[in-house]
Amino acid sequence: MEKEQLGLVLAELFPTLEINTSGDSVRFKADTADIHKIAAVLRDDKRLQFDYLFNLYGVDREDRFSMIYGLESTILGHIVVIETDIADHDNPIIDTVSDLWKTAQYQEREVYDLMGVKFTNHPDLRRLFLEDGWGFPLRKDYKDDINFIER
Amino acid sequence: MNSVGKYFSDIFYGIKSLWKGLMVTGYYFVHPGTIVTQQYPENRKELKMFDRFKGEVILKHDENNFHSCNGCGICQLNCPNGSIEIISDSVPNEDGKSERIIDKHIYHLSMCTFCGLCIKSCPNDSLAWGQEFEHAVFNRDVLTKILNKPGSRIKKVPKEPKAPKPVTETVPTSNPAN
Amino acid sequence: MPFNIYDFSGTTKAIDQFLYAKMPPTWAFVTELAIVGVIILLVYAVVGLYLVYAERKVCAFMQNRVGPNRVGKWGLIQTIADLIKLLMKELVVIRKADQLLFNIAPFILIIASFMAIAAIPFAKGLHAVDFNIGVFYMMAVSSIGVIGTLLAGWSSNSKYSLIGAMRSGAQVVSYELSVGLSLLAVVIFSGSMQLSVIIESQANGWWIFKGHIPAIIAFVMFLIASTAEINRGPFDLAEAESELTAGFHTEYSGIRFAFFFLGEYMNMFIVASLAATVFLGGWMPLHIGNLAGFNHVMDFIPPLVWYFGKTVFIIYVIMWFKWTFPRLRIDQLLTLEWKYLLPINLVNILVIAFIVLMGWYIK
Amino acid sequence: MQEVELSDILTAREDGDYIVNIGPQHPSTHGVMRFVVSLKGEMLEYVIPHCGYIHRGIEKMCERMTYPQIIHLTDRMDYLSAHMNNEAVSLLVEKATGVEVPERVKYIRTILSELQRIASHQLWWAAFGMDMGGLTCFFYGLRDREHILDIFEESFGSRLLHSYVCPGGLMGDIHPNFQKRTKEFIKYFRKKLPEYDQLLTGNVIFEQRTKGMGIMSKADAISFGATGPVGRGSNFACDIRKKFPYSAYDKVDFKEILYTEGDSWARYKVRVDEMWESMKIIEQLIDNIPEGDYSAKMKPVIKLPEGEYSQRVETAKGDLGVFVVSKGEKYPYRMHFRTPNFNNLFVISQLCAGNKIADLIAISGSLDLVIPDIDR
Repeated sequence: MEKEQLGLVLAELFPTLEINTSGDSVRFKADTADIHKIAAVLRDDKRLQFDYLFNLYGVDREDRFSMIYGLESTILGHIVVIETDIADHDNPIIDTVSDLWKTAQYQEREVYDLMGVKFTNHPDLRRLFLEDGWGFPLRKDYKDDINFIER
Repeated sequence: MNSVGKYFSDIFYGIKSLWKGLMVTGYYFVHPGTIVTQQYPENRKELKMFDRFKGEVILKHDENNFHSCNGCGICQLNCPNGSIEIISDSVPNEDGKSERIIDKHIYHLSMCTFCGLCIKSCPNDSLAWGQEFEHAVFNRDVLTKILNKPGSRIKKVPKEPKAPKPVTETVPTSNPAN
Repeated sequence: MPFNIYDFSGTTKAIDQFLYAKMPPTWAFVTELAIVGVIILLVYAVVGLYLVYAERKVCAFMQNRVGPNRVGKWGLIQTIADLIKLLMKELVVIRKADQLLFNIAPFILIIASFMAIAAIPFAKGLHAVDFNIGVFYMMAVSSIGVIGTLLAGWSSNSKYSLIGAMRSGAQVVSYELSVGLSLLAVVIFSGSMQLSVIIESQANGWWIFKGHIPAIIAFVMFLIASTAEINRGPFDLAEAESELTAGFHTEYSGIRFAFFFLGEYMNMFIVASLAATVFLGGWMPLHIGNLAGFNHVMDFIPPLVWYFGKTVFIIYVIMWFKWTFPRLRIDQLLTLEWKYLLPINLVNILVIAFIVLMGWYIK
Repeated sequence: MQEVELSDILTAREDGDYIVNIGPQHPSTHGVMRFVVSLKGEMLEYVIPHCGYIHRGIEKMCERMTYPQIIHLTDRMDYLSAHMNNEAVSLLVEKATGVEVPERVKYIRTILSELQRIASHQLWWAAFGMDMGGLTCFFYGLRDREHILDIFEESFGSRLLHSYVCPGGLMGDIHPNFQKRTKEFIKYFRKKLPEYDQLLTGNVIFEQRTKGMGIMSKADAISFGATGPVGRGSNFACDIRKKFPYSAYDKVDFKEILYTEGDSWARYKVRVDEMWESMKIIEQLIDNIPEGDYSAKMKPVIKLPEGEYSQRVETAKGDLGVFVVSKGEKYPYRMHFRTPNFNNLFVISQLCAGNKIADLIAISGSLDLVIPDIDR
């Protein structure tokens, strides 16, 4: 589906959201609380069929966290990027989407491991790479006096 | 009947496929000319690395022990893992002005990842790749090298010494490997 | 002392008489045992070491490599250097291992192969013992080795070792059947289990040629089954270095490991000599029916050369298998035995019995 | 198969389950990867991958590096697809700064990517054969890969970690011998590739060990995000070269190899067929490399305008995504790599369920895992 057409469909489904079709892919910003609901609609709607979560990552914006989801439909061949802001920087919590896409389970574990974002309803939220008790290295305020060399 | 046929055709097909594999290894067994092993320490004399082989970073010196490094420090800035340290000095030149010259161009081979950014970014084209590849040593300190040879001096370009050019402004005309 | 390269029975008899003339009978007997033991030990060591060398060279050539070539000319004493290295290595003591069994296991393996080598006829009149149930003896003795493997895996208190040992147990027990049945084919043809009689019966042609297609089938079956019985690739599930790191001998080091290693190669040698003896006529030269001239030329080649030539050929074939094929999985291994080798062998035995009954084979 | 917690493993051990750690030091994990495996005899109860043994924090390091410097880190993720990793970052920087690279660069990048793909698949074939127990395969694979590494070494000095593709183009021009040597290699490898088939593909033991083993459905492949040959073995058309062509892929004619079986055999066949396809792509381009500069003019200090950028390329292992959040500085504010192996790895728990321990080795071999790419 073309970008503009996809934008129209999305606008119809989510009238409250602002759909941006100007970049290389369609993007919109969603509320943290709605993310699972929106994701479920995106996956199951016949016109959208976003069955492939190609990417999921978090950004520490110092006052808040952003979670960015990249979705692709392998059937219809279109892409959408969803961004959501988690306002609470001290204790970031968001709903999991791992029940919709299995790959999300591991990508969310990675985000939890490196960034400290907690996912509610995640079946197995453990650290993936680092030991328990390690900090969250991708946070901007992460300090490691021993292994970190500042230049 | 069908399954009996399949039983025997399986055996036949299996033996045939195994025989094909045996022929490949058997062919190489009786053709010692196909051996590709290099006899390394023995062939040291004939062993020549490719011209562009990235063995280590060297500072080019000519036969009169001149190099072209003016100690601008751009290679140090561009190095992603701090394997280059420049210690520069200033001495008065013939006009009486103080001029920066290089005191020590320190290169930590043990930290180098051979990305080539120092060589690419050098404005005076004074760094190059050396072909030396036998870097194994017993003491790590040996891998910290001072690239400017003792007593070497910067080669004076007769006309106006150009200010160091920005990092990757120009595309280097010569290839980075020599 | 009479010495004849074509017949060692005179030589051995002369030594025997000499000893009995000089000593009381008990001492003479003990001396004979000692002499035979030392000779076999020497043969064992030399053959074992050079089989390792041969294996490394063969696989190197198949893999476009040169193989060992640094120690000695063409690396000929490489394996001796390796042996010295292994002798000097520490014997790691595994905590919580069953020390007694852990230490015994390599010896069981090596003794089994040592006993088997005693019955091998190297040349006419050159074998330590000539049982009238030689084939049976060889099979019985060589299957003692699996006890060593099982003990090694069980006693080293390692999970990889235990899996390897259990695999090896299942494998050897199943393939023992096929080895026995394929040997039985020739036993039926020759009508004897005595190895010297089996060899003598091949004076006018080897059983693989005289026994028509069933003998060839039995020979191929024997090759496959015995490769499996000695745990060599592609049936090296007990070691399976890509799955179980080293299988049953993961925890062994130094000379104990060397024992396993040597034992494996000697088993290969024993199996190859058994195949050569039973199917390819042992030390018997290649004879074709009544072609007197041709047979005479063949007779000129000493029996030791014939014997070692045939054995080396079969060893090469076994190595060729190992370095070509991927490893089987345990269920494939058992399928191969119980669904293919065993039924074919049984039918083969029936066919051979029928042929022998009707006298259709070349006598 | 449900995911099992670490605490469950500990209690399970008391229940008498036979827990075996395969790795982190194991010949068949191809790196420091650890599978916690529970066995019932030879049968696998469950497999839990544990990663992180070579986590180096590349994403964090990128936040302190300029874009040209980041290139050399990407080499060290999937070291068998070093060119494609470099290319991903370079393409992203070029896209963000609006630089148009010369045609010559596009052609060379495509040829290099395909050579690298062949080299990666050769090493995979070699290692897969070795996992299966056929040690000779290992040497044949490496022998043929050596020719590609020689081509690389002659042109840009290094054999494994090239850092050759850089934002704006290439670090230097290709060697004059490059075309000749590449053509020689193609001629050579067209003769050698059938040997691979004779040694493994047709082999009855190999066929039985791979056919029907570790079947992954297309829906699972998509849901797990398993891309590259792993996904294509399950009929998941995930080739970025076809979907979003970059460099010179829009100018060449090639097939996307798809198999429907989804088992180890299909994944194996996809890779072998991809080697043939890659050779075809190289043959189409090698004689037509246009003359021109090997690099576009880049600013001395590359700064990406504020915004978020993404670029996906097809490496030898699958869909590599590079995602950058830039605040207009010379360093990225946040850099994320969506690596193919990370997503391909976690399929293994599901694929191995109910198979034997030897199948774990075969299946993880057929996934072609490169561990540094998982851990980053």
